[in-house]
Amino acid sequence: MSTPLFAYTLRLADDALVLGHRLSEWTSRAPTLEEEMALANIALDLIGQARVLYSYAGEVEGRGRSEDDLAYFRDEAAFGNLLVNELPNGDFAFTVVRQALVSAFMLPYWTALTASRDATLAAIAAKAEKEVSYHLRHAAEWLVRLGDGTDESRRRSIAALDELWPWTGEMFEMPDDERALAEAGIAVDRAALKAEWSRTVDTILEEATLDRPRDGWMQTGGRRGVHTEHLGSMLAVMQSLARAHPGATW
Amino acid sequence: MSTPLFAYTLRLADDALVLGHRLSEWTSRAPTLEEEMALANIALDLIGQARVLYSYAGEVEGRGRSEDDLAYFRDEAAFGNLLVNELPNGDFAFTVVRQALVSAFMLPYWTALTASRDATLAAIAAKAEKEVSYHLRHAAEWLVRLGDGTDESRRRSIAALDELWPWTGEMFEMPDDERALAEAGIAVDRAALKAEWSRTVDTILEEATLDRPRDGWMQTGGRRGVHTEHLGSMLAVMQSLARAHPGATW
Amino acid sequence: SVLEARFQARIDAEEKIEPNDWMPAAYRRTLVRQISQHAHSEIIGMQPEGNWITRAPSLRRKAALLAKVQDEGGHGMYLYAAAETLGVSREELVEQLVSGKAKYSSIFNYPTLNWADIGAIGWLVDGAAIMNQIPLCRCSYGPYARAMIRVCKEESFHQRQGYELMLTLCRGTPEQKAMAQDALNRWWWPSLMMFGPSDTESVHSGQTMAWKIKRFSNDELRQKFIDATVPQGHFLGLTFPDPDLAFDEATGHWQHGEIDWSEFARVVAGDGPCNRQRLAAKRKAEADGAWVREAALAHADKRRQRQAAAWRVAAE
Amino acid sequence: SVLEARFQARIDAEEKIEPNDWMPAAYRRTLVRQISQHAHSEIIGMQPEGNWITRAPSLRRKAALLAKVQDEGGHGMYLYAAAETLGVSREELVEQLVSGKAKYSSIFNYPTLNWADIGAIGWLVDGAAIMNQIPLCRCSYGPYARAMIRVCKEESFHQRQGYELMLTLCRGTPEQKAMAQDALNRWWWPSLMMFGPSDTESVHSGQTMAWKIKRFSNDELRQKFIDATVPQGHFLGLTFPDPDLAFDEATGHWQHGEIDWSEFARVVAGDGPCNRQRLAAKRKAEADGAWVREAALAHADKRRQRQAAAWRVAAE
Repeated sequence: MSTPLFAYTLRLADDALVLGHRLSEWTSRAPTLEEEMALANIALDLIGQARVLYSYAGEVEGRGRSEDDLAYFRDEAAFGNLLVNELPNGDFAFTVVRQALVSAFMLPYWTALTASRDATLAAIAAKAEKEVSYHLRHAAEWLVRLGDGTDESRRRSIAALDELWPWTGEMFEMPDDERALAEAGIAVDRAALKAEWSRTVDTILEEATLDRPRDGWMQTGGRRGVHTEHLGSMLAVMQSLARAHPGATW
Repeated sequence: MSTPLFAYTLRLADDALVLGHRLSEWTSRAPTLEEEMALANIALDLIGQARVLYSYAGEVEGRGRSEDDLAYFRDEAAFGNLLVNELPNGDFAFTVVRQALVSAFMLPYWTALTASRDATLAAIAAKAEKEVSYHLRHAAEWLVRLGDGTDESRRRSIAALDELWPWTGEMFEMPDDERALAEAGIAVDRAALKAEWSRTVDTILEEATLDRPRDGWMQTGGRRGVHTEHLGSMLAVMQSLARAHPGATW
Repeated sequence: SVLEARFQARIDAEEKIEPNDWMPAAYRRTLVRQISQHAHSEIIGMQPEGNWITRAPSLRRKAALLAKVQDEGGHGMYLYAAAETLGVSREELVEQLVSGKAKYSSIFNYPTLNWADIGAIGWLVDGAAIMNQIPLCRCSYGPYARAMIRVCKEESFHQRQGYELMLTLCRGTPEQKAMAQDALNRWWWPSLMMFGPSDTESVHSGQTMAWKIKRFSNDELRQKFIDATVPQGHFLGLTFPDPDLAFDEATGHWQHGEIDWSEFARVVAGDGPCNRQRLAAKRKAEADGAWVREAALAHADKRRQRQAAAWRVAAE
Repeated sequence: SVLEARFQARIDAEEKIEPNDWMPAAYRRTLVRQISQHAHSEIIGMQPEGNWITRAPSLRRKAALLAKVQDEGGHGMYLYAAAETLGVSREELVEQLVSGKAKYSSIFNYPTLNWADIGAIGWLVDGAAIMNQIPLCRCSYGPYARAMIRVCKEESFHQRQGYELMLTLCRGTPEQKAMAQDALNRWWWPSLMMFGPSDTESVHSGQTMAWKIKRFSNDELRQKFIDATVPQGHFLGLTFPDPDLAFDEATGHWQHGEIDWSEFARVVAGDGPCNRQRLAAKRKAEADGAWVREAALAHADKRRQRQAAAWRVAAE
């Protein structure tokens, strides 16, 4: 029933849905058939995570909102996802670099959350942990191929890394209402995962023969509902049909 | 009050809105600042035409629907616009060629409609005629520049012309409910404008040193609400905000 | 020839032909054409359905649609692999698709215009595909038959899912039911065309029947499909866009009106609503992905060289 | 120097300086920088507003927004033309923008996130711009002053239109009013920053005041803006995101809380929410349009050559 738990669960769900939706946009556009399948797999995992998280959020809220009410009938400003997840896909290098950077954070995150005192979140985390461990491996393998591939793939990887880096800082921010949850053993301290994330990223970049960008100013806002201009356009499309028929069952 | 008149006016309005919307998508993307202004001008003319036509359609229907009800709260299948108007903008050559081909038809169309027995339509036509005469001149000038410009602009113009040609036949189709209106002196016989359109297009293409594509099978469906996959995505975005707040005043 | 006679005898005995077995060149050619055409259809078929993934109206449907489209990619993979056992590479086959030389099922040259089209494709298009494909599970060429067993299992799941989607719409709001009717109106005739020309017109049938690649005629399969589908449509409360559709008590079959074969021929020849769009999208995906495929090759190459160098060092 | 003294005397006498008049190099440089920065702001400013043209919730608003963005393009044109009178070409100026060398108003590095942002930009951003620009209508450089007269007239129309949009939302549904409040929350502080650093920090002010390019200090203009805007916001029923905002009976001015100048400096330096996005979009438009501009030049050239040839023939 607690509002922080609702808000927290919703943020986890938004993270998963928004990135899953972006990946689903690759459908019939991927560079190989095998990668078509892999991207769909990752997207399906994320949409699946979003579904159980939204359902649980609706339960926690106790006002009878379903997973679809939460996904389709909230406005942009009510979404609490990371900004990095909502950025348009860009080229394949951008998609791969983002997936690697985000998965390198989500893997230890879910691992830590398996120890949550909230049994539902712990169970969701246990399943997600396995899934994200594949996402990370897959993205890392590609990043190594692209970084240590041709001149063009290297150039594109560097550009993507440079473009994405300022969006990574937000992953480690703790929204105020999450601190108490973390102290109560329900949520996870995001900032505490920075070192592990850094090591993982460094390892991948080293194998990919790519330099780690320097930390500079970091973008922020998603957790407070202050997004990029991209989320609005994405939700306009995503929610269009559901909103055109309020109350309908699909 | 007549349903054919309603349907007819609505089709004219849909033609104008859909093409106007496409042109408005060029905002801050045009190749020069001057062209930015020109494309916005044409878009504004078309959106203006759509507004008076929707208002009049609402009046004719007599059920109290406003211009915005008709523009924002009808589904794709209720739109009766020409398919050519809904195709994505493509590159600047595609936009220019489409504007030239469509304007070359709309100019004699509006001219003929100024003689409509329906005084409102005649008045709308008189204003639109002046506007479209500028649209045609502007697009024709560009097409000449592109056709007789560089190798690249020529190649792109030929590709656009080839791509667009199968969508031109629909302009001359007379929906069944329009025949009676035309015979009553209210609407215009579209097929009768083919010769003039052909001459105009030939003149422009000659000056642009471009060959006229051969007539082949022609796409059709827009008048019956059977569109391309592009209209749905366009309307999803266009109608998103209005539909998210049904009943609101803006 | 003796080889040919022995080959035909094996076919007649319902033995499976395997990749390393001797086979007539025409048999091989026919199979390559049919299997690759089938693979291409799965790949191009991802586009019309993919068109609605970003707009699916519930998360459950979004996931199901994405999974379905992914299955189609998987079918494409098995089928390309089956074709490769006949000595062509996937690259060659994709090149034939992209260049427009190879065909794919003409049904995918029609657009998906409303959400019910996703249901209609599952119900009708996958339904028709299954009718065509179930006999292929017993096809004389082993790898193709085995691929089809896997494909058919998934397709029949898709078909049920599509029908369930239609049912939900037909029991929903009037607008939803109207979508379902609109979708049926647009997909019915093209679905019937999926079985190919009428038996009186069909070119390849005789030999492929003898080779047991094909086991039923186009018209037989079409009739099976109609007989299975019409009652389903009536159960949905929908009307088929065929005023001549009538149940023939004598034969126990549904009779249908005349199919517009000129439309079929035209769309096959390239003049359908979406032919250019589908091919252009595929070409763009191939072109946009070229640098990625090159990078993967280049990296694999570097890796091999580094490994070889390491071995040399170790050997010294 | 004598020239300089004569120049300053003309300025002091409120005479206008015209393109062919002598002027100090620093005066020219300052003007080029200021006018082009202003022109670039108009051009980049088209992006955040353009973001909502395709989603405007009524046709009237769609047309108004498109017309407004078009006006901004027009302002960009007048201003580039005014800068060109000082001996730089538009191409050079655009190149400076695209390369990141030239600045534009930092306010456009904030995103437009809901429809009320379109109202807030008109009300606050154009409102602040007008405060800055009205004195520029009397600027010592003639072409700039005349351009600003035209710009100001249109801007004040935009400002009224923006306020009216906010008013409609504030009188609308609770969701609409929440949009308006959200927009005010996000745009208020950046609008105050538009007047530039506090007078105690401002670098260029002294000389530009003497040259009558600038006539009021940053803080004076900011105070004018606040005094005009706060009552308007209260009339809308909105709350300003500044707990220290208070009316000072003694001075008759609204006192505001401290402005976060570190944010201002950071965004000016390139680290705002949309700096990269805005520049990337502009670069893409320039790159995508290059072939069009080349074609136009090539065609004009061909035309000239044909005409010249025709004249030669006529002359023979």
